[in-house]
Amino acid sequence: MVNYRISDLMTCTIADMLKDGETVFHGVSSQMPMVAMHLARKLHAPNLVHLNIPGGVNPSSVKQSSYSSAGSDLVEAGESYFPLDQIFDLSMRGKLDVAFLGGIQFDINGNVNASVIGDYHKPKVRLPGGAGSAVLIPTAKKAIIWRTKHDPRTFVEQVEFVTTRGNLWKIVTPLCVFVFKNGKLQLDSIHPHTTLEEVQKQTGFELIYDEVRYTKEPTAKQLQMLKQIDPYDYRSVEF
Amino acid sequence: MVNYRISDLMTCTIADMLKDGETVFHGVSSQMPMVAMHLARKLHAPNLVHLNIPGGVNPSSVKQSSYSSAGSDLVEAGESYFPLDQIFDLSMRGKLDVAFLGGIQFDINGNVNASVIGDYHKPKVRLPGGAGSAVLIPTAKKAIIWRTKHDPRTFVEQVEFVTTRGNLWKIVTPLCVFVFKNGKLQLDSIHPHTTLEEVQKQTGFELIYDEVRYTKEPTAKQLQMLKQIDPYDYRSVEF
Amino acid sequence: MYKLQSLKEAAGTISNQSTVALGGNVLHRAPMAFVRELARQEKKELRLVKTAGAHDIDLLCAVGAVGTVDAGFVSYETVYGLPPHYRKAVQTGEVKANEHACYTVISALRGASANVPFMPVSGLKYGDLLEHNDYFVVVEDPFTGEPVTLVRTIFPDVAVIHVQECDEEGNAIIDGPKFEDVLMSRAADRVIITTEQVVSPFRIKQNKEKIDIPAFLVDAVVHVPGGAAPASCYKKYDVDEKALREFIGLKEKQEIIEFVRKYDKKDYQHERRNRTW
Amino acid sequence: MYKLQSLKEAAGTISNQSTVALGGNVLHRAPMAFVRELARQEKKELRLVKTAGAHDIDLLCAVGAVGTVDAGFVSYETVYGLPPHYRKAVQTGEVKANEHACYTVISALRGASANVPFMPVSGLKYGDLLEHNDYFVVVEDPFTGEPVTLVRTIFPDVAVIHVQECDEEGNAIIDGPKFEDVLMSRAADRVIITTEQVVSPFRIKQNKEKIDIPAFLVDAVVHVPGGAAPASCYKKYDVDEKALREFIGLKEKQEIIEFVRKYDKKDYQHERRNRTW
Repeated sequence: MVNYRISDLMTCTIADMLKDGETVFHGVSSQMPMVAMHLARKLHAPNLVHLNIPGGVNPSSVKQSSYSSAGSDLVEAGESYFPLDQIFDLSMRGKLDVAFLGGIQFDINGNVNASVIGDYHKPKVRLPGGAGSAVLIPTAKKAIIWRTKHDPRTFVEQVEFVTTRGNLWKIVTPLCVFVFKNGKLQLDSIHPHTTLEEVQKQTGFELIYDEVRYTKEPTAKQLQMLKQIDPYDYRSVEF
Repeated sequence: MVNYRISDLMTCTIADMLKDGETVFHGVSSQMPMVAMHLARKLHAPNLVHLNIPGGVNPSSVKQSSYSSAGSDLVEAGESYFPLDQIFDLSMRGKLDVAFLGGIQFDINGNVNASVIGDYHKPKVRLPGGAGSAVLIPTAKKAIIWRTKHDPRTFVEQVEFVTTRGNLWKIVTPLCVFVFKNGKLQLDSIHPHTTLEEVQKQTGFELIYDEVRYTKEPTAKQLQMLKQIDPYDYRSVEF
Repeated sequence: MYKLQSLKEAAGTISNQSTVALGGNVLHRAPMAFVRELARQEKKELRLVKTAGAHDIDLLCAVGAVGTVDAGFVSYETVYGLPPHYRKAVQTGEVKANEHACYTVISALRGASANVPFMPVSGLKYGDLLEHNDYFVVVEDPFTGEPVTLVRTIFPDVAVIHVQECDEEGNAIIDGPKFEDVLMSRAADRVIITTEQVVSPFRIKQNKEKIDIPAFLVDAVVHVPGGAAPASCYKKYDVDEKALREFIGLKEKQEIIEFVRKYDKKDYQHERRNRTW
Repeated sequence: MYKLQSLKEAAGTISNQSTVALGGNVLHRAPMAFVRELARQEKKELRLVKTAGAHDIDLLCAVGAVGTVDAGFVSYETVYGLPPHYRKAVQTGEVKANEHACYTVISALRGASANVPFMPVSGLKYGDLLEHNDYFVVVEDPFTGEPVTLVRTIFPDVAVIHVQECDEEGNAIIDGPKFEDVLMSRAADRVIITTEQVVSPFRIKQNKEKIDIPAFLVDAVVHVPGGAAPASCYKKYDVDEKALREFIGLKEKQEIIEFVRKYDKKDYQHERRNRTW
């Protein structure tokens, strides 16, 4: 039995979702998917195409990304330059396989809110905004959301504002993985350290599942590689 | 009295139309305006911005342009790179001062035909096409047309097909300069070597003019500079 | 043409209610010295345009210079947290937040660069952003009859872009990621460059293939080393963590003014526009 | 991923009636070896797309491979004269000429790169091109009520682009003017690169800032030194005047086939795809 933290588990779970040869994009404040993409490239998906906001295609290292996953280091370490505007175009053309996106509230119908709590024009809370979500979630073949918070205010019956919806595929949290299937957010797997009861307690809607599966634990190989590619533990920056 | 040819006169006449600081574009097969732009930059318009299809801004020399005014030499000799698609955008934004364009037929109402003789879909003669004319003549502040042929089939009462019309300003021919004013092509000046009768004979519509002015002859300084900047006489390539 | 201006002069050309496109992205290569000067000159009701803004938008909101923000994302990066002044200004109704999808800011600027009134956007299909914003509209494609979303063009009056190198005529080189800056230089009616270095004609000639913004598009060049700080500037300096954390903690407008004042000396160091190469 | 293919293989992937965007401009950096191979393989009813074409379009019209040409201008440059085969094909009704304003080809390709059904074009306001072509339409801007012209998007099935340097994975570098080639690589469903040189991973890494087309957009790389001849290729060779003048004088289809055959040896020199760096 290997020793790992939630951030390691989430990172490896995300990496496992990525296939060789896929074009994959992450945005700003996205250290965990950035590390996961790099992990996938180092292990099972060497031809994965890593795209990011500053435009460095397949950066050879993400070690210098400290506080930022939108910094110049990704271009400096990249093999070529393909910036944000063109990544959006790529997704519009149906050629972006996976997009990693955030959000603040998610509901059982797969709606995402990253915009406001309260009225849009006079909000109680102005959130940062959906960034590219509103065009990427409908157009990327698979949108993956990761969220380091899992509580009943995050996973709700109905979001207060629909920033977007679309090709949502998976949501990875510290407690579980949701899969969006047949128009509903369903439980895909729960993490080994938790229980169905705890996930239900922290989720604002009735969980949907056929059977309870546990998320695969990180392998020793993955954990070892993580140490190597992310020595400063950027993957845990949101914890 | 200086010694010069029609091509020298036309080139200098064109150069004199250009003002310092203007953004000016020429296309393919446009050696004469290319040389004229360079002449203007060398003499009275040092801040004229010379734009061209390959994208070389302000090429320091046009000596290598031999058969082409769309060749890489213009980029190699250029001070920066600003290619065709962006030049079009610039004109759309109203920031292109002068565009040099061709055409095969012109009529008294300022219409230009560079497309077909006969039916558009089953033409008697398929012409090369208007290239950028159809968007540049309406949007450049001043469109200048040069034509080395002046006969009744070129200057007609009514063109067979209207490729475009718009901000046509001047047309320079081996016989005269037309100016487009109050919706009509009017005689601006006739070249010193010709007569009103000859111009009328070679023009397919009744000439409009208040008084008959003669085109200014090239100065000795202009002719000297022409020899220097265009030693292989590309300005005469259409003659 | 010699286009060097002082920071004061260049910012002085921005009138209230101008639409200002800000270069850079989140904490990277934001034109902060210029932004601070806009704050010092007490501009009002600016319309700010950026795909993803952070300290720049937050600071201008803090001093009450902003009327509208058109952006896809306004926040600091992970470790620095949320933009308190922007949030407050939007929540009190002082600032109108036009939320975009980042790409729709790009599309709206592409519209300006081609001088068309709108741009079609294929990805924006679902959700309340379409419902609540009058700059999005769904029409019928006249060629196929299918629905297509249009975003209304944003025509910036001015783009303010911070670069590493620029010559006195305005030929500007951006090292590292260019973000939306090149597009902004084509979309805006006027372009103001702030630059770490004013380089010689010889040096710019040696590097002409790297010129991102040709001189003839540029109206003013301002020499401000450190002009992106406390944001990062590739090859020059990284984010100033201390300054950012301090700023985020500030509450009162007077504190903000003090924060800006601390940059006066640095921002004005080349105010006399002396030639430096 | 290793993407080297032989010329025959790569051209073999083009089916009849494909929409093919051709790189280069007039007599410069046209993908002539590939064009000749399309002729050899007797493709039919291709739809060719280019702002300004010359020998490439003329040759394919000469062998009866073309159904439609979407271009702003089709002609050789001044000293070489008009394209006889294109003209004849259009005048007999064999080829449909969709005349564009060069810029509207660019707009139509921009539409494809963003996957939208049309693009607004502000400059196209007057004349018979608007009347006679169903790919232009004037609609009302929903935001202002003003008329605006739209051009229907052209979605190329494939872009064929000749470059000076490319690695085995498809990272391509265009020396000198890029014309519409970069845009075409983003607009087309597939991208085929023909290249003067196949360069090593080391060399491409040393020049990564000059990469115009990143590998992941590229489907096939074909090694054809002289692949633009008789058009020019910057830093490699100039226009082959003799060949062009000869071609323009040809009348019979059999003469054209002979003309193409003379290039067989050169075009096929790397048919075995041996690694050359």
